[in-house]
Amino acid sequence: MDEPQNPATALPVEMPIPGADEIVLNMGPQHPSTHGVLRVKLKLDGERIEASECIIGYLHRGVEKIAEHRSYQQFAPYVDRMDYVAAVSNGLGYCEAVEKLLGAEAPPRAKVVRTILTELQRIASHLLWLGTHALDIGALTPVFYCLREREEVLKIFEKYCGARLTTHAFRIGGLQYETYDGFEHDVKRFCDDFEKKVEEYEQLLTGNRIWVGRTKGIGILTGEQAIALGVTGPPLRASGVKWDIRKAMPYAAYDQYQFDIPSGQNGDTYDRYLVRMEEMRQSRRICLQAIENIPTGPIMAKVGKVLKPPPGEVYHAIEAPKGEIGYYVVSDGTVQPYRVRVRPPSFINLQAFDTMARGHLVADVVAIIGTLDIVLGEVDR
Amino acid sequence: MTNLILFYFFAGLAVLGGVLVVTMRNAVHSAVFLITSLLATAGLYLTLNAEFLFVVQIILYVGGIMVLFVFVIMLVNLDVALHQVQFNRQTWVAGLLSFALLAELLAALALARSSSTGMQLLPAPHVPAASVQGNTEQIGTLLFQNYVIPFEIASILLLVALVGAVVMGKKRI
Amino acid sequence: MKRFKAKFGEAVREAWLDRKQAILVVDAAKLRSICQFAREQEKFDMLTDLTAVDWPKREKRFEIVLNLYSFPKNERLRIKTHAADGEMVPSVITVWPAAGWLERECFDMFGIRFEGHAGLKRILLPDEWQGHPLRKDHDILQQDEAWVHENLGIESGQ
Amino acid sequence: MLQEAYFILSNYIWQIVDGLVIVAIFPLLAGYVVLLERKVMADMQARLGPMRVGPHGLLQPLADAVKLMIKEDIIPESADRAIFWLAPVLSVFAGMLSFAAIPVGPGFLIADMNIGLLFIFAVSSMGIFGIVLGGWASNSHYSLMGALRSSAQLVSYEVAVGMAMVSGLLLAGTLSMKDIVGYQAHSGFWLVFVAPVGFVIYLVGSVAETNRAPFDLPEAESELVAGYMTEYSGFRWALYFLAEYSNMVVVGSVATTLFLGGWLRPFAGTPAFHFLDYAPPLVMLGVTGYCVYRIPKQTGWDQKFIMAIFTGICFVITVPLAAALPHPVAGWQAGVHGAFWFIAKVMAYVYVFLWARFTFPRYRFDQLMQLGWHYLIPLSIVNVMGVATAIVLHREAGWNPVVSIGVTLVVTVLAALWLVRAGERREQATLKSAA
Repeated sequence: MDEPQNPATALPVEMPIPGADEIVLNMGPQHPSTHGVLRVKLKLDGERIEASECIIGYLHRGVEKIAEHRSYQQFAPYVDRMDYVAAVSNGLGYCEAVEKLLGAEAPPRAKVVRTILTELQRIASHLLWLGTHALDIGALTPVFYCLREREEVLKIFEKYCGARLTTHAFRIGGLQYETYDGFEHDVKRFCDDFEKKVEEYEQLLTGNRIWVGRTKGIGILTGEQAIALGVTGPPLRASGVKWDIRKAMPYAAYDQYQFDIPSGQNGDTYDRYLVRMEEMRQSRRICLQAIENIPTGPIMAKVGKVLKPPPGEVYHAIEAPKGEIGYYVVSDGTVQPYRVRVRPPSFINLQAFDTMARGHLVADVVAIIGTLDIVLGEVDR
Repeated sequence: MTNLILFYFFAGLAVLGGVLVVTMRNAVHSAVFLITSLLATAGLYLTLNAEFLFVVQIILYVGGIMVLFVFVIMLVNLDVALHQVQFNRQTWVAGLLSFALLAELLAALALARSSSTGMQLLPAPHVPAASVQGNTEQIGTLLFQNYVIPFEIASILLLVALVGAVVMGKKRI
Repeated sequence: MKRFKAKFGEAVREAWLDRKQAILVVDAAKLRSICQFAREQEKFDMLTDLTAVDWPKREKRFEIVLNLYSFPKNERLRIKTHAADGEMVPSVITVWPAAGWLERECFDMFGIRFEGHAGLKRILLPDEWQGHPLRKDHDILQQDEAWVHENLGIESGQ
Repeated sequence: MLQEAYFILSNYIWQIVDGLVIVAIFPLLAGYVVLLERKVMADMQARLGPMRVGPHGLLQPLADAVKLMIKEDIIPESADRAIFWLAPVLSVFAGMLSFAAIPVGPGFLIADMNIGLLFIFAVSSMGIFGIVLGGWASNSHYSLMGALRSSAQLVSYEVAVGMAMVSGLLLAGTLSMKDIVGYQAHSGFWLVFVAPVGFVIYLVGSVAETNRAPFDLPEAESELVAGYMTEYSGFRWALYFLAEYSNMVVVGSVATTLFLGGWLRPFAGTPAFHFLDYAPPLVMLGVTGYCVYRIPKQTGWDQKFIMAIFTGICFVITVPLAAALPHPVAGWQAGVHGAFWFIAKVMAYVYVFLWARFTFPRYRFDQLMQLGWHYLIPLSIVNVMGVATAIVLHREAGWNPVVSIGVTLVVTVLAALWLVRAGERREQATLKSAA
């Protein structure tokens, strides 16, 4: 593989006193389109970006430190608060990592329900991304349509476990709750409606000349660059690398279902948009297949009330909506994990920002931040 | 009477604006007073019933040229200008020149006063002010029929200057 | 794994499988060349994660953990190395640019210095912050009170 | 001296009263345009919009106004105080002054200038200074960039807008707003049917001139926070807002006068359509009836009371419209009906603005400039030449007017298509070189 053009892209940029036609612009931490408290320092020549530096950490809460002072079960709700728009996916990753550490496995029924909920979460997360991304680029209307459908997903979560956002839906070893009456019906109705809704979003944006003009050729990331920078999830797939952990290293019940991995060619913002739109369709497809046939049986494996995994370590990763979320858990044989390391997809994807933004205009910064789909809760942990 | 008051008002405003343009330290403030001065001049045109000139003065000078002026001034680093010496020390030369200008103006005025004798440096307009209606058309006729060749030559000259400025100003393509 | 052993001999201290995961423990001095080998010959083209674990009782307290992934082989590999407090670890940023922020985070949380990383400064905590919170001897309630007092104007963040 | 003053007063008393009325009423009207915008936006986005203050949010503009007035007045420490103060005033001044020349109805106009259209054009071009100076005086990077964008954008689009207006003016042969409408009444055709390309250019250019989406780059909230308004708050901010909405109404009025027949009823010259004269009172009566129908549905006596007041207002408007019916083409009756049609057309024009805002994403700055310089300005020049040719063909060579207009229109459209093709080719080339 080629050496990436600029191996030091992720390094902080030296920002000397600006010259006559250069200014240093501070975007954030309070800025309408940095999606939270991200601060981006831009060195500009007119409106063209010469260099950029992301300054993060405003939301740092020390999740990894907290993990060392909680028992395995007690820590599970904390992971929901990292990527708070995709809490279910975070929880799935953590539960499966600890299960792997214990040598246990969730029963088939739990696995299928987990798959359904995780895919619904992926749709919800992508919807929120689409809405805010469109809003950043100046389309005011899609965000309301997206939130309308996201509401349906959150309603299903609320009916299932009582919480909408930070759900803590799964337990180590399986599920806490049996599905409620009408769960299948709700999911099926949502999936049936959702087909038309995606069409609606696409009508608003996909062919729109302004939208295409604003996203095509913006923030290009080649496949080599993406891999070298560790970028995962839709941005990686949009760069032409057809890789998805759900296919490559199946977890939960993904090996039982048919679905495609969408991928792009140019690795620009428009391709990332198309990839995510297609992913929503594929998630719907998985949900429809899964809902047809949920196996009966227990929902919880026998793991005991007090979890004392044997000493050792495990790295387990799943495909979260934003990319690969990995948990590296080290056990020393006690009830508390010795070390929990989260591999946050947003954090590592954000690292590619500088590579993507150079040479573009200030207006493109918001498009690029939007297309990376970062959640600062996860970047800063 | 009304016209007189308006004339002195606008004239005073124009002169005041002009003086402030050169005395202000801040370039943007100078620009604002230049705009004031230009607007006052436009007002003078209005008192002469030259509506078209009034509007063109505003569109071209205020709306067009001054916007570009301000645009450029904003890009320049003002802090440097604020610490520079504003006036140079050639008081003698300046005094001499302004005295010469004053003398010239006075002479012109005096000659104009005595225009009734037949020696006219500045012939007074013979059109009664109130009867000027639709002078837009008059200007159009003058420019595009009587003076069409000078007008076109001036246009081409401006075009050449424009192209030249673009070529010279272009850093990269 | 055997190929690693064959190529680097003594530098690969241990190698074992834990719950189907390949783990290599290598000598810190040879880390960069082993990583280079892993990326170029063994096609582990993505650095998924780089982190550390603190074992205060060991002779070399920090364990630096690199999680690699190979797209062609669809395989994961974990490379570990050890470092004592204050000891320099070679940076792998020239092998995988992705290491840039991850090493900064490691430095921020553990105080591990990476040799060859040009912009090694704190990433999540403020630049002037004292202390490295993920060390085991750093209490969960402990904070840099001087910094909090000076910059936030309050006595304590708790 | 006293006599002179009396002479001025007696001569200009109506203009002064008219001016005062407009200054007093206009901010309220602008507030209701904001309400309209929020309601239209809500309707397009599957939600309700303001519903709390008054029935259906009818008192929302008043509440907003009060809120903005009593907000803390902040001037940033490093701002240029004098200019920071002056800039929003200048913006509003320019917006309001334009109203002097706008003929709302046959009798309803403050000043009938023989350079009316140019006057509006000149005054609104002065409004740029409010934005540029405000952005500079704030002493903030976002404001400055907003101001820079704004001045570049306005200067660029002014050319296209001016050329588009010229295409209408060539036909009407006058600059007086009143006479332009008179020409359309006389010829029996609104100018939009004679110079459609000019109208389209004016529509696009006027959206850009008023800084509305998708050309709202000077205040693009996702990029520049609020552009030139970033540091403004409270009443000063409200002034900017007022200026923006008054500019919207002004460009709507100009378009209505120049291209859409001003105060004329649709098919004003055709006797078969005289029944349309009954439309204004009937429409207003319908609105009144709907309000009556809504009264009992309001919760609480206070809401019912406010709804009733609005019903009353609608009814009060209905009465003169109905009373004017016997002679809707002469005297004050014509004024009332004319005002109805004029306002209806302006609102339709403004609705297009809102529609575009909630449908399109925002242009990027270089794309905006490209649209202006590569497409609109060349097209507007071709259009002016086309219209001039059509006039010559008809008036000098004696061609059939429909044929001469048709021929030049075809040529203009072909030129437009060629421009688009060339633009696409250029885009492909840049994409290729980027990849």
